[in-house]
Amino acid sequence: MEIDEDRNNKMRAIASELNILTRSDGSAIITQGGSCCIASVNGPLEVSPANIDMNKAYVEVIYRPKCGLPGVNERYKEKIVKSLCETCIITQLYPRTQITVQAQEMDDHGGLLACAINAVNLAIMNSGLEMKFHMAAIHCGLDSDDNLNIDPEYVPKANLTFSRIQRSSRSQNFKGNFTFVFDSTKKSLIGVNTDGKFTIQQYNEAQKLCKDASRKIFDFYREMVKKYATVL
Amino acid sequence: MAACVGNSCIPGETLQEERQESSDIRKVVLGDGLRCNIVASSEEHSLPVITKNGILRRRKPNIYYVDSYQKRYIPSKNDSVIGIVTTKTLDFFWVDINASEPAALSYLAFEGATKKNRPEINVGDLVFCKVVLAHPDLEPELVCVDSTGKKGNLGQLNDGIMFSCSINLVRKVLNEKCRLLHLLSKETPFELVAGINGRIWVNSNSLRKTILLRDTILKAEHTPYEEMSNIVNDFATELTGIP
Amino acid sequence: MSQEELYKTINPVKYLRNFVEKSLRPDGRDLLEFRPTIINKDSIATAEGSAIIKLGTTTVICGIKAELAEPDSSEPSNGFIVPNIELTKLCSPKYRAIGVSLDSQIMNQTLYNILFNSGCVDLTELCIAKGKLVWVLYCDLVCLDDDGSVLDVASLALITALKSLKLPKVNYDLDTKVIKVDDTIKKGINLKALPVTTTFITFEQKYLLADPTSDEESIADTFVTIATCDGQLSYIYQPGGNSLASEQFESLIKQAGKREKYIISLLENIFE
Amino acid sequence: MRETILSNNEKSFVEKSILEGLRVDKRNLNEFRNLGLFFGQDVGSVICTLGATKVFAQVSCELSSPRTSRPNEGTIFINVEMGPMAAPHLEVGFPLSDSCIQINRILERTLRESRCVDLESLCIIAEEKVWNLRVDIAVLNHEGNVMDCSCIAAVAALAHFKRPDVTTTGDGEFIIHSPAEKDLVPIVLHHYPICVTYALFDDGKIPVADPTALEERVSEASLVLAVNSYKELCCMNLTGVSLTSPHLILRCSEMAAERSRRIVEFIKSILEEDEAQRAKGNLPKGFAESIALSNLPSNFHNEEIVEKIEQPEIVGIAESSSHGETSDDEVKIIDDNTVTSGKWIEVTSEDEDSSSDEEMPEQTNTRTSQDAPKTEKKLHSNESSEEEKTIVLK
Repeated sequence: MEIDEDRNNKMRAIASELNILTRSDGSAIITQGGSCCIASVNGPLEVSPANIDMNKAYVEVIYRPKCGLPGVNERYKEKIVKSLCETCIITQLYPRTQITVQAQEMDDHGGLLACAINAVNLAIMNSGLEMKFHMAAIHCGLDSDDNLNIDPEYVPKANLTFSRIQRSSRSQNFKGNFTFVFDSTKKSLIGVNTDGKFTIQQYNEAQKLCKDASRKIFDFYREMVKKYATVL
Repeated sequence: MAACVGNSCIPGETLQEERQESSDIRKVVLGDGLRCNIVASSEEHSLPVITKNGILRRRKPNIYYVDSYQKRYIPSKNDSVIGIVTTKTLDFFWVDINASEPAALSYLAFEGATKKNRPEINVGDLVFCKVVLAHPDLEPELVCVDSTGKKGNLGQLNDGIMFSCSINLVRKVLNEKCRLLHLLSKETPFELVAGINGRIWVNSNSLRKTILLRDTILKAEHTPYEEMSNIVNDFATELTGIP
Repeated sequence: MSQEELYKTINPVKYLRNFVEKSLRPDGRDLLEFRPTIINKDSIATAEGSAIIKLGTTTVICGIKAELAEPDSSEPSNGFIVPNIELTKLCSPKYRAIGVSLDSQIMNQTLYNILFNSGCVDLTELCIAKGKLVWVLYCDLVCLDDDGSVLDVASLALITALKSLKLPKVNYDLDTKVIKVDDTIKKGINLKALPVTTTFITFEQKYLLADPTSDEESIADTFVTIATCDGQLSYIYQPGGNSLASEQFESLIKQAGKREKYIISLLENIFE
Repeated sequence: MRETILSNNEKSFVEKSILEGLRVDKRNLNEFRNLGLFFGQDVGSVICTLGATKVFAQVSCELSSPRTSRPNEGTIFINVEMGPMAAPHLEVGFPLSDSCIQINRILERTLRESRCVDLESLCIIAEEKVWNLRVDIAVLNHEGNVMDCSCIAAVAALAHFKRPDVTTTGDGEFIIHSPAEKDLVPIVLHHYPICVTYALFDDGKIPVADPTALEERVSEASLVLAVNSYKELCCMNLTGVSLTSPHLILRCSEMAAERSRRIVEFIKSILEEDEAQRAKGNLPKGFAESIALSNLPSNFHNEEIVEKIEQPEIVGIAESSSHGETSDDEVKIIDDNTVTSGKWIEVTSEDEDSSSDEEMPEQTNTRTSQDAPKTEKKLHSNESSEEEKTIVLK
């Protein structure tokens, strides 16, 4: 499944495959340009007594970097993915259970958090858990000339070191980075994370651009549903 | 956004078809993947909302459901499931049924079982049983007898092999349109039990045949209905060695 | 337990709804009003920089301990700033008692992001001899009382403590590798920007509440954290939850800008 | 979450069918599942698939001070992680699961203690700065034999990896060149050790190659042999409770040697292809490409073959005995939980019976083979060793 667009401020090509892992209840691998991420969802499973919630499912998210031990930055991303999962899965339907989500980075060529969120969404879709809506994450970079780049492709510096020094999640290539997450029903913003410094206008413009671009991802999701509904 | 019967649907879409229905049948039955009022205080709350990904289907007169892919089992009443006995306690067997928690199977829920005369089932044995209690807030409960106290075809499964598969495959195998089992039975005699919890048990008079049966059934997952005869032919060829 | 408390325990959502419907909050504030802010700098004599911030009853103390270390070979002229917040049972029963909690790890990364996104500190300023010796600033934050909006208070405590930082002069002899610390001359570091963090919650989708208390946080639909500096935005974070309309978002950004001006004026008063 | 209990039916079915020489997935007892290798865009990143088992490996490097005990050597660290993605019952974080620790330890012995990586070439300034290599292995799908799969992934990733070039300026200073300034330098590998796992059944009489997750759970013991393409044994590990005969271990090691030779060839051919593509300037699209081609096999019962490795043909052994090199280490064969620590043993066979050898793998795996092995095998090992030097199989 592929959507290809010319590079002029358009999204990178997206490709994805569902149900690639036999042991997980739901799994997906997605590539957006050069960035690649794999995600698996298991659940509802038995929950440990420490995390039991009588009213809804407990969502556990594990985010793994491609090399080195996971650090605080990964914890931070886990938190974002976790609250997004709690938003899109109807967790109230699965009380006293646990839903485990794991995302693994494979290739980093920019916008990896967005890529991971989209992978998780596809994996949830594949797992058959009931959802309120789909979510689409889009990355946008603000370069030094104040131009906004939707879903840009770049190779981050020092991506093959495993150092445990705390770094800002900010990439060196852009002075500002935005990751927006939209829902599929109202196309409204359900999550945002930014790095760097920018003006209010730049923020609003980035949000508008990403909102328009999110349609592409929702179309892609629908294509995936169509494709797999007939194949499986 | 509205979803149409027979088309793919994604969560968050609403079911609007019911409005066009003739007025004499007002009742609509919502099956798997459709819910009302999932979002509190939403203005569209009167319309059912899709919650699963797949194809929206309708069965006469007014039953709607979403045909979606799933591997993990969520217990539902009256389902026939294959379970593995994990522990024995004073009054219950605890049975793993591929759900989020083990299900309880009473010692008395067997044909002719009394306090004195307990069924001889050990940890690790397979049982084919029916779900009689399924509620998200309670542990599921199983029985190995029907409503008349008869065993029927429920009970322990001996020998053979049990394998896990997607719930869709089980549905497919059990579907009337799927002639797989029918065609297979013409080739060779065998026993098969399909648990809707994503487990299938097969047995036959030879190990090799059982292995081939398992393989053929797993292959059926990606085979359209009309091509079932092909994989059955392959099975027959492999079994007899004669093309 | 009074009738009111009982009501609040039984149905906290309805309790709060009854208030906000009348544009009021249980503690008497308006929906977008902040609790009184108290800033105290140089509270710890032994630390190189310190501050105590109170926002209502939420209290965070920050102490900065400076140490000398060798820099990382990939960034030889950069010093280190290591924020570390302690969120224990001491401040709120919602935290687990043992070990480094997940919440504090996440908050550490958030504080780090807020600090560096704004370009507040230039790490090269902490360099003494390139590739040989740099300052490491251990910023230890302790939350004494968590009654909501801890992140706002913690980031303000961190910024205030950094602003009050006084580092002794250090001479490093490249040949003999001798380190001489001159305690008589002390110098602060130059903060290029002062990011101010403001947290908002939405309640029942319609209502926007600034500076939530922990009771309000526990029944919020979603959180929005906005950091502003010099009229620009340096950090926006919403981790899921219910969506916000763009008008709502814009009004929040405006509020955050107002809050920034107020906090900056407070800081200017203290440090004049 | 606990692992789903193994049903008695599955257990007895697998045991019975193994005795008849059958396997649940229709393979022969000595047949391996299809192997696939896909390289990512970054150097040293690879996905290895063995049937439905999938593993992702990434090598990374960093500068640091060397260990005081070996001041002129770099270090290599291996980390295998199996989380809920691999199988729902697995958990991440501490304490590590036993199986995870075991795979980690065997890989460390295979890759580090066999000294296959030239660690001295990773030294920049003795006693001051060396490269530290780190191999991160994430198990994506656990359908059995994660051991072999991770080992192949690790070796392929190491062979694929390139580090930045460094120039020393003499006075203890050095410059790290960016890829733009100077080409990246590959890691020097002396040999490629490959783990080959056999699950043992029927009181240690029947070895089953490349066990699936179900077979692993039913088997009595598992025998891991790490052999390089020179037929040198780099690591041996026997876990479980089974009384295995030395004959069987020898037989297995011979089959493992053949398997290893083929895998090394396969890795090298794929590496060459990748190298050629990169030289042409076609940076591989990475995993995107493999997805676009639907190359990642999705179900193990799907017949999607990536690069098939046939089951070992024993013909190879006779000819390869000529270029097998003699090694000078000892072999220790102990029973349960045997460990040979970084010592090499050479396994060769006599030339004359190459024709009858062809029947061998099937034979060894049936019960009858115990009584009538047709071939005569010799194990050459070090003359100075106190252990038995030559074992004649009868």
